[in-house]
Order: sequence, then C-alpha cells, then structure tokens
Amino acid sequence: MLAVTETPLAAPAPVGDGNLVLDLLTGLRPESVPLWAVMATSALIAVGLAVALISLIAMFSTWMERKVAGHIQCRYGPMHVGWHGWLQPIADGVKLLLKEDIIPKGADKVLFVLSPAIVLASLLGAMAALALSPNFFFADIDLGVFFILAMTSTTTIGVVMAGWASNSKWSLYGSMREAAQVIAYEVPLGISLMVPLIVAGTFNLREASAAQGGWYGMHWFVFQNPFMLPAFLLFFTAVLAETKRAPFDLPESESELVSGFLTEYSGIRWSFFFMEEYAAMFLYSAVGAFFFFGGFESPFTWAVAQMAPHTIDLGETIGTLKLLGEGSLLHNLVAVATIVVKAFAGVFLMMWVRWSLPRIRIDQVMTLGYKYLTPLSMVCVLGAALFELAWIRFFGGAS
Amino acid sequence: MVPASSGPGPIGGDPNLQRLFYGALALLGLVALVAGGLRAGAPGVAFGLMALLTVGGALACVWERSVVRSAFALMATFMGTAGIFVLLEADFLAMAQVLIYVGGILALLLFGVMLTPPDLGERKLTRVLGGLAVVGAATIWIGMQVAGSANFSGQPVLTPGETADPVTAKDIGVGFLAYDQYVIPFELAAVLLTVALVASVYIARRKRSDYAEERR
Amino acid sequence: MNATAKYAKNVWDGLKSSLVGMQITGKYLLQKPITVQYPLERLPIPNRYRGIHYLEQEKCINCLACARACPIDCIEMDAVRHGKELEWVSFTLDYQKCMFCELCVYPCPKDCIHMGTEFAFVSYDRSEFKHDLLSFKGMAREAKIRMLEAEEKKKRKEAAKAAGQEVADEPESDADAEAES
Amino acid sequence: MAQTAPDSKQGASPSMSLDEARVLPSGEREFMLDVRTQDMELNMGPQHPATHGVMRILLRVDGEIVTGAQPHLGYLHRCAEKIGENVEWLQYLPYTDRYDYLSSMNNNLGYSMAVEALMTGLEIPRRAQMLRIICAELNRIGSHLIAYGTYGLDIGAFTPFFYAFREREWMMALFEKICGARLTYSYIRIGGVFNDAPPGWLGEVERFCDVFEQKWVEYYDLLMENHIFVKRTADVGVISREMALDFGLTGPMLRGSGVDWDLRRDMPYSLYGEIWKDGAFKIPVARGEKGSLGDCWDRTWVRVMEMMESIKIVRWCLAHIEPGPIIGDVPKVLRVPTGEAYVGIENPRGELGHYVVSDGGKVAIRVRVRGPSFVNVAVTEALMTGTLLSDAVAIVGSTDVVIGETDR
Repeated sequence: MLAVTETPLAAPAPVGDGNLVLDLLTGLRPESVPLWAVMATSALIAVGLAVALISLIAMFSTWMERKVAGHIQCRYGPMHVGWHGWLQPIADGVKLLLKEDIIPKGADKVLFVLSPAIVLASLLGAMAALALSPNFFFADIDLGVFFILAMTSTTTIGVVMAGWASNSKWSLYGSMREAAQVIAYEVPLGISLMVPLIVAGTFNLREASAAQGGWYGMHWFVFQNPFMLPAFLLFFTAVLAETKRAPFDLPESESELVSGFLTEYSGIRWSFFFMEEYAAMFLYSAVGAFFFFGGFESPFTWAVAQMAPHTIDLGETIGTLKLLGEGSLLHNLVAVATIVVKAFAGVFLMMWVRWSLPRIRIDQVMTLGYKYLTPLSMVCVLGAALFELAWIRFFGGAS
Repeated sequence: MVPASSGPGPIGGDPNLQRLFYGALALLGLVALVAGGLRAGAPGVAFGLMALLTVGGALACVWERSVVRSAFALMATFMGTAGIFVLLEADFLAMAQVLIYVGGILALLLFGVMLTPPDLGERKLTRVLGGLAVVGAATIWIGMQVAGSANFSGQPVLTPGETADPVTAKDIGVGFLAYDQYVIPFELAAVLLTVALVASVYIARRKRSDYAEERR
Repeated sequence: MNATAKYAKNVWDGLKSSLVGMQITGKYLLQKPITVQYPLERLPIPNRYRGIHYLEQEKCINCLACARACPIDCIEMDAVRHGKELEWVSFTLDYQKCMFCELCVYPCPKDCIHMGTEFAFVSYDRSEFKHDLLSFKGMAREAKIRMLEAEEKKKRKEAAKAAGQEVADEPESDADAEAES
Repeated sequence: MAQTAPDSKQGASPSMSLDEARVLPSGEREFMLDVRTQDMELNMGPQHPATHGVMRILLRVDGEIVTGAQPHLGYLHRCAEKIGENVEWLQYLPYTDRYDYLSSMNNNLGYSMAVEALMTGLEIPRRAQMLRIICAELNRIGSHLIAYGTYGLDIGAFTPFFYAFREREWMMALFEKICGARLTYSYIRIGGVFNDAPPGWLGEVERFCDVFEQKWVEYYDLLMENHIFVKRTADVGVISREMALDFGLTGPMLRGSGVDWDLRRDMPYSLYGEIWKDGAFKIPVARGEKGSLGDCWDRTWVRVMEMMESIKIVRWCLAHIEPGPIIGDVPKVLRVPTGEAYVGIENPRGELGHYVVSDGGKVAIRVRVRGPSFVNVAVTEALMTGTLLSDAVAIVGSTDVVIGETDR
C-alpha cells in the first residue's frame, strides 16, 4: 500500500526509484495496462516475498535457536530430520498445522482468533521498510526506521489482546507485563537510535547504508563516533525487551506464568506468535546492522562495487542488465548476503544472551528502562551531538 | 481484576444484535469501497478502506459492551486515521500516530481498562439516549459544515491569481510546532490531558475509610 | 556508598557479570556435546545394573523366597511338583508394581533370579507389564524323561513287590542307557 | 513477623500498612500506589513449573503483589510411614529411597542407622562406613546440583541447569556402577552396604572430584555472581535468625540464616566426628554477603559452598579407605530387639529424622519420618506475603522442597 502511495501517481517518470522488481515490471508493461496496476502487482509481489521471508527467517531462527541452545548446554539439539536437523522446523510446522485447534471455553473467541493475525500483520507491515539490497526493497520509505518502530509497537496490542482473550489469569499477567514493558522500552529504543540518526542524518535505511561506504566499506557508524558503542549496547538491551527475549521475557516467563500470554494457545496460532518473535528479532538486528554496523557495506561489497561495469543486453523490452560494478546484480547479491549475515549475527547474539542470563523481575525491568536506559541513552545522544559539533567545528566535519 | 466473561451471557451481548450490527458495518464498508473505487480508482479504494477502519472502529467502540473490546476497536480507528494521513502524504504524522496512539496510549488505556469490571447496565436506553442525542446533533452539525465547505468536483479550489501550491496536510503536521497559531491549543490540550489523568487517579484512589471497612 | 557510585556500580556489575556468563556459555558452544544420540548410540551399562529380571528356570525350585522378600508382592509363581521334578505353570512379575530394589535376588538359595541390563519397557497396554519370566511352560524335556523313568521304576518296583521278588536297585548307568535307547 | 492467613471469603487482608512506604532492607523505600484494586486468587499448582512437583500454592494477589499465600500439600501422599509398619525391616528400605528421591543414599543411611541403633552389639565395618559416607556425600552433591540448577530455572536461567545435570549424570553413573540404580539406590543396608565398590571405582570417584572442582568455579561465576541473579535473590525472602529457629528449619535453610548448626559436626554420626576432628571440612554459614542475612541468595550460596565441602569429605574418605568386610553380622531374617530409637542425620535438605519402634518382631510397630522439606516448606507462607509474584517463585525455589518428602 505504501509503495502505491509513496510516489505521486500522476508522475510517470522515475517509477521504481531503482527498485529492481518495479523496473522490470514497468519495462514489461504493455501500453494498455495502467501504471497503478503495475505498482499494485509490485506491491503484491513484495507482500508475498515478505511473507515468505518471515517464514524463512522464523524457520531458520528456530533451528538456530535450538542448535545454539543445545551446543551451549553440551547437547546436540535437533539431529534427525535432515542434516543436523535442519529440516526440523518443517516437521514442526506440519505437526503444528495438524494439531487440534483449541479455543478455551471461556475465551473471547473473536479476539482470540484475531490477536495472532494482528501480531503477524503488524510485523509484515514493518518488514515493508526493510531494504534487502540497494536495489531490492519492498517500499522505499523516507522515514524507514520510524516506520519500523511504529509498526512493531503495534504487536503489543496483539499480545495484550491474546492475553485478555484467553481468559486465563496467567495470560492476563503476561499481557499486562508486555504492555508495561513495551511502553517503558520504546523510549530508550528510540532515543538510543537517535545517536546514529544524528550521524547519518537520515531515517532511510538505504541512505544510512550508503553513508557508511568509505574506508573500503568499513566506514561504519560505530567507528565514527565514540558514543556509538554505548548507544548500541543500550539499543541492544532495549531491543531484547521489545522482542520479549530473555532476560526480558516476562510476558511469557515459563517458570512464573506457566507460558504467559501463550498459555492457552496451541497449534498454528501459537506458532504465529513465535514467527513474529523471530522475525522481529531479525528485523531489529537488521536495523542495528544498518545504523551501527554498516548496513550493506563491507569490504566485499566495496570490492564488487569497484569492478569495471559489465552489462549484457536482454532485448528491447527489459533493457540491459548490469552484471558487475556498482548497482549491478552481483553487487546486490553481495549486499543481500552482507545484511543477512549481519542480521543473523545479531540474532545469534540475542540467543547467546538468552541462554546465558537469568530473567529480570518486573519492577527491575521498569527500573532498568526508566532509570538506567533512558537517561543513559539521553547522555549518549547529547554526547554524540556535541562530538559531531566539535568535529565539524575543529576538523571541518570530514567524518 | 474480573475476567471478561464474569457477566451473565456472552461477552458481546445478544448474538443476533451483534450480527445485525456487524452486518450493517460490513455493508457500509462495501459501500465505502465501491464508492471510493468508482470515484477515484485505486486511491479511492484505499481511502474507502481507511474510512471504513476509522468510522467502523469508532462505531464498534461505542457499540461493544465489553470495555476491553471497545478499547481494541479503538485500534482500528487509530490505524485508519494513520492510513488517511499516509494518503495525504503526511508520513511522519501517520507514523507518529501509530507509534504514540497505538503503541503507547492504547496500550496504557488497555492497562487501565483491563482492571475495570464490566458495567452491566451500560446499554440501557435511558442511559444511552442522552449521549445519542448529543452525538447525533454533533454529527448533523459537522455534516452540514462539511457539506457547505467541501468541494466535490475534484478540482482544486483556487482563487484567481493564486498558484496551485496550497498548504498540504504534510505542512500542517509540521505546522503543529512551527506555526504560532497551533502551539497554544496544543499545549492547552496537553495540560487538559494531564489534569484529566490526575483527576482519574484521584477518583480511583482508595480512601483510608475503605481500608477500615475491609479490615473489619 | 552514595547514589551515583551505586548507580555506576550497578551498570558496571551488570555488564561485567553478563559478559563473564556469556564467556562461560560461549566456551561450551564450541566444545563437543557430551550427550549421545540415544537410539543409535547407547552408553555402556554396568554389570550391576538393576534392569528387567531374568530367571534360570532349570535351577529354580519354587521355594517362594523371592516372592516373600519382595516388599510389594509383585512376584507370583505357580508350579506342580512331580516328585523331584517341577512342572511350571507361571512365574510372573508385575512391572507396574516392581521398584527394582533387587531384594528378590539375594534370598534365592539357588541363585537363579537375576536382574539384567535391559531397561527400555514400552507398551500400549498395561496388561503387558505383567511379565512371565518362564522360558518354557510345563516341564523341561530332560525333566520329563527323568520323571517318566522314575515313575516306571516305581511301577516296576511295585510290580516286583507284588510278585514277591526282592529286586535290587538297577544301577544308574543302565537306566541312562535305556532312556537313550 | 505477624502473618495474616489468607481467607478466601473476606476481602483483602493487606500484609503491610498500605499508606506507609515499605522500607526495604537495603534502605530503599518502596511505595505502593494508592489505587482501588481488587484482590485476585491465583492457583499456583498443582501443575506449575515453579512448584517442583505437585504442590499447590494458593496465592492472593493484588496485581503483581502477593498479599497472601497458602501452600497445600498431599498430592503425592503414598502412606510411606504406614507401609513401614506393615513390611519387614529390610523391605522398608526401598520405600525410604522414595521420599526424598534426590538424596536416596542419605535416606537409606538415616533409616539404617535408626534400625542399627536398636540392634545393640551390631558393629558396622569401617570400610562400610567409608563407603556409606562417600555415597552420602556424593549424593549430597547431586542433590545440591539439582537445587542449584532448578533454582536457576526458576529465576529464568536455563543453562546452569544443564551444566549441573552434566555433573550429576556422572555422579549417577558412579552410583549405577556400585549399586545398579540411578535414582533409587537402596544401597546402604542395615549393618553396612550390600555391595563392595567394583574395581577402579574409587579411582573414578577421585577423578570426579578433580573435574568437579574445576566446574564448580564455573557454577559460581555463571549464576551466583551474576548481577541479575543477585538482584533477583538478594533481600528477597529474608528469614531472620529467630524466625528460622521458630519455624524449626534445618539444613541449608537454617545455615542460610546465619545459624551455625550442622548435625554432622554437632551430633556426629558414623565417621563424621572423626573427619571433623581431622579438620577435613568446614560448615559454610551465610554472612549476608549480597543482601541482608537469610535471603534467597544466602541459602543458595550455602548449598553451592556445601558441594565443595562434600568433595573434601569424599577426598578424606578416599585417602583413608582400606579393604575389609562391608557388612556386619546381620541375620537373614532380621528381628530387631524391643525398643525405640530416633536418629536424625544431616540430609541435603536438613535434618532427616527416623523414629522407629520395635516389639522384637520382624516388623516395626511404628515408623515416623521427620522430613526436612515438610518443615521447610511451611516458611514459604510467611515469606511470600508482600512480595512480588516473581519473588514468590524465587522463594519456593530457595526452600528447595522435594514434594515426595513433604507428602511421603
């Protein structure tokens, strides 16, 4: 939807703003098909891709989580389905699909069914702002990060709804904790993101990534400002709380609330919440990668971009296809690989933390959010801004 | 903390009434979508959808008997409003709307509302009638105002000599802070909200005499 | 400790102890797991393991010592005695009750009931937990032959007695030779 | 600590004065918002991850704050004491395995010693005593490992549990080699032990001690020193010295409150008196290092430190063990002389007392067990009031109850 309304409909000229799918479709368009239909098709393709991406991420992440947990705990983890159990998520998915669909008797049926949908839909919306490579993205939103923050904050409502609709006291506890926790941590999350935003000067993920391309692709924001690393630690902590990961997994703290807001859920509805959790982890890790660790930029991406351009002609309708050089196919592929590796490195870090640390109590979660993270992130923003000012004032702002 | 189902009967009230209401809502939505599509193509459909979310959410909020459901219906209203902001190319406003209203205020609202036991006598005609009269009068007045001033031809209204670059909603979004004319009302609204918050806490406060009774 | 120092110490402690914990778990992440893939690979089970019983039926004399020693009376045995020989009807052990305490093993005068190393015991039906430890029912072939022989000898003895003759006992070796023929 | 028992019919019974701020032991002031709320009854258990079995705790909660708690027992009652009055002396031994199934060796030891106390003239060989102590102390380590690991689970840390189980697995493999069972050993018999150690077993125990000492450091760093863990457990569920004595707490619960009392030293049995005189081990007593004395952290600390002391005892025994007989002169059909005896021993969870009465026959006429968990769990009711729901879980975990023993 956003892709449709983002560019003015009347103006035909630069349609895709460099988006590969949209460019391809526009190139193939016969005269009789209106432009908005092409853009709608492109948007639908993007939605399908986002759904597939979420499923893939969730599948790989569950496998990874079980493997990481297993090996940290001197176990193997899943081993039987496929090589080292890599097909286990599919087996689990089939099992979850075939499970009996249970809705508790006292539950509010409408809300009970609706809440997994809301949770997953809001995350799908957030995925729209994610750019996978410089020329492959769903919707080029100027306020990309802001959009992601806004959409992921909506999942809270879904979780609260799940807890309420289950009509179980444990679920209610889970949803109350979720509401309190997310409200508390959205503030430090946003403020700690301000630090790279000050340096980057843009909300857009692609532009932020492009700003880190110097130094052979290693001119990342973490190296640009001394306040960036503490800001990243604060951001990481806030992300753990936002995605309900241990040590902040209070909404579903197993040992206290049985399963929290998930207590009454089973089967595929239950798995929707987990898909959301893992996709949110990936998404936030990607945001962290874009705004702290160089986004698409790495020495590999830089090397590919430096190659001499090489194009092949694919006929009149499609036009030319760039194989090497900046903005080429190979460049995009390397960029995709870079960002995926970086994002999964973040996911791995979250898992590592989860399997190492105990859970925090709810009042300590509040204390940590309001008394530690928020002021510290404000200090970081102030320091980063002053540092930038001083840099520009005394060194001519060559950063 | 009383669960939703503690009242007599199903949560939503009479199932037939529920069906009637939501059927009418779906019909309204269909009308909105078709009308929008016929009038302005794809953006029209998008607007119809957003209008349905906004208005339907508001209606469901008023209709629903369970307070928590009402609060959840509010989410649709907020999202619809955000969508309309997007259609008006006020992206920042839309996202701020979602972030603050859905992620923040609605969650806080739910926090409070979930602690409230359901009011079983809330849909009595005598109680609803007064509110209905006020709301109806307001609707009629706003409708008349809109009908009098709206431009249905689709063409921009230009006074002779003015160029076609009017103030967009995007500018209004920024203007809340930039233009002097909106700052005072904005701040006043903030003060009013704070006062309301403090007042509600004061009303909900447990008095010492209450303890004394319970301790006995 | 004033408030500021406490605040800083909290931040430092939280960060440091988390990193120490992650260092320990990270160390194990790279090591080889210590568990085994159970159905494919089994850990060795020591000889003294108290698993499912087995019975050396030929030695057993139906003395009920094990059944008496059992704290929960889960052993039941039934045999018919033909002179010195035993005809087995049943020797059941109810594994729904059995708590594998090994108290049944020690009183056995013939050392014929043992506990094996088998432990996996899965069934869809509870009645299957009542195990019959007998490897054969009735009598062993040799025992039967011995019994028939003894009976025949008795008959012959009686017949001889009836005939008024005093016949000396035949030597064992002859009896064996006859049995084999 | 005046307590108001939660009453399901009446309204809230606030445990503390709501219009005053509660002053925490650390000096911070905790305020309660003065908003009208309604109390809710919450059934924690019988099936709940934090109740360590089938215990049910009826909580009365005001939001996250627990205003009343009442543990309900009896879901695992198996009439163990009555069975003891119906089966022969030796036949009761497997039942003792089952009340505190995490420390069966100690239970066996307690019961055997109670019966031996009646059998005058029965001398237990020195090697049997040594083997008994080795097994009991190894089992104490295993039991404390479970306590440590599951407490980590209660607090939300998964991994320490698996590390604890790794070492416990080895310990169980050792027991499997010496007696053939992994959980319900029935190894220590009246008059001695029933099997000598297989060849090489003592060497393996030595290796276990070596490895365990290295791993123990990791346990301590991973959980005990963790800031989150400290914050979750310090100043939570504080049992004062007087309160501990009033509730009759024993074992780590008592020592966690700073009372220096251990039956192994103060009422020595078996060879413990000799080992203590040799200076082989110490009794860890909590000092309130991270918070106030007697909090959950102190109790866990006592357990973790006791593991190391047990290792020292095992090492002493390994150094002094000599070949010899392993069981005294016990008749096959046991007839215990008339009399009554009470023997209390230091179990991992506290004082396990066996009171047996004999009329000279093959069967006891009375067997009574004083289970430490049963006594210790009573204190949760007093501790939980006024804490948060998460603290309630932490408190139940820190009492380290085994439901098999509370119910027997």
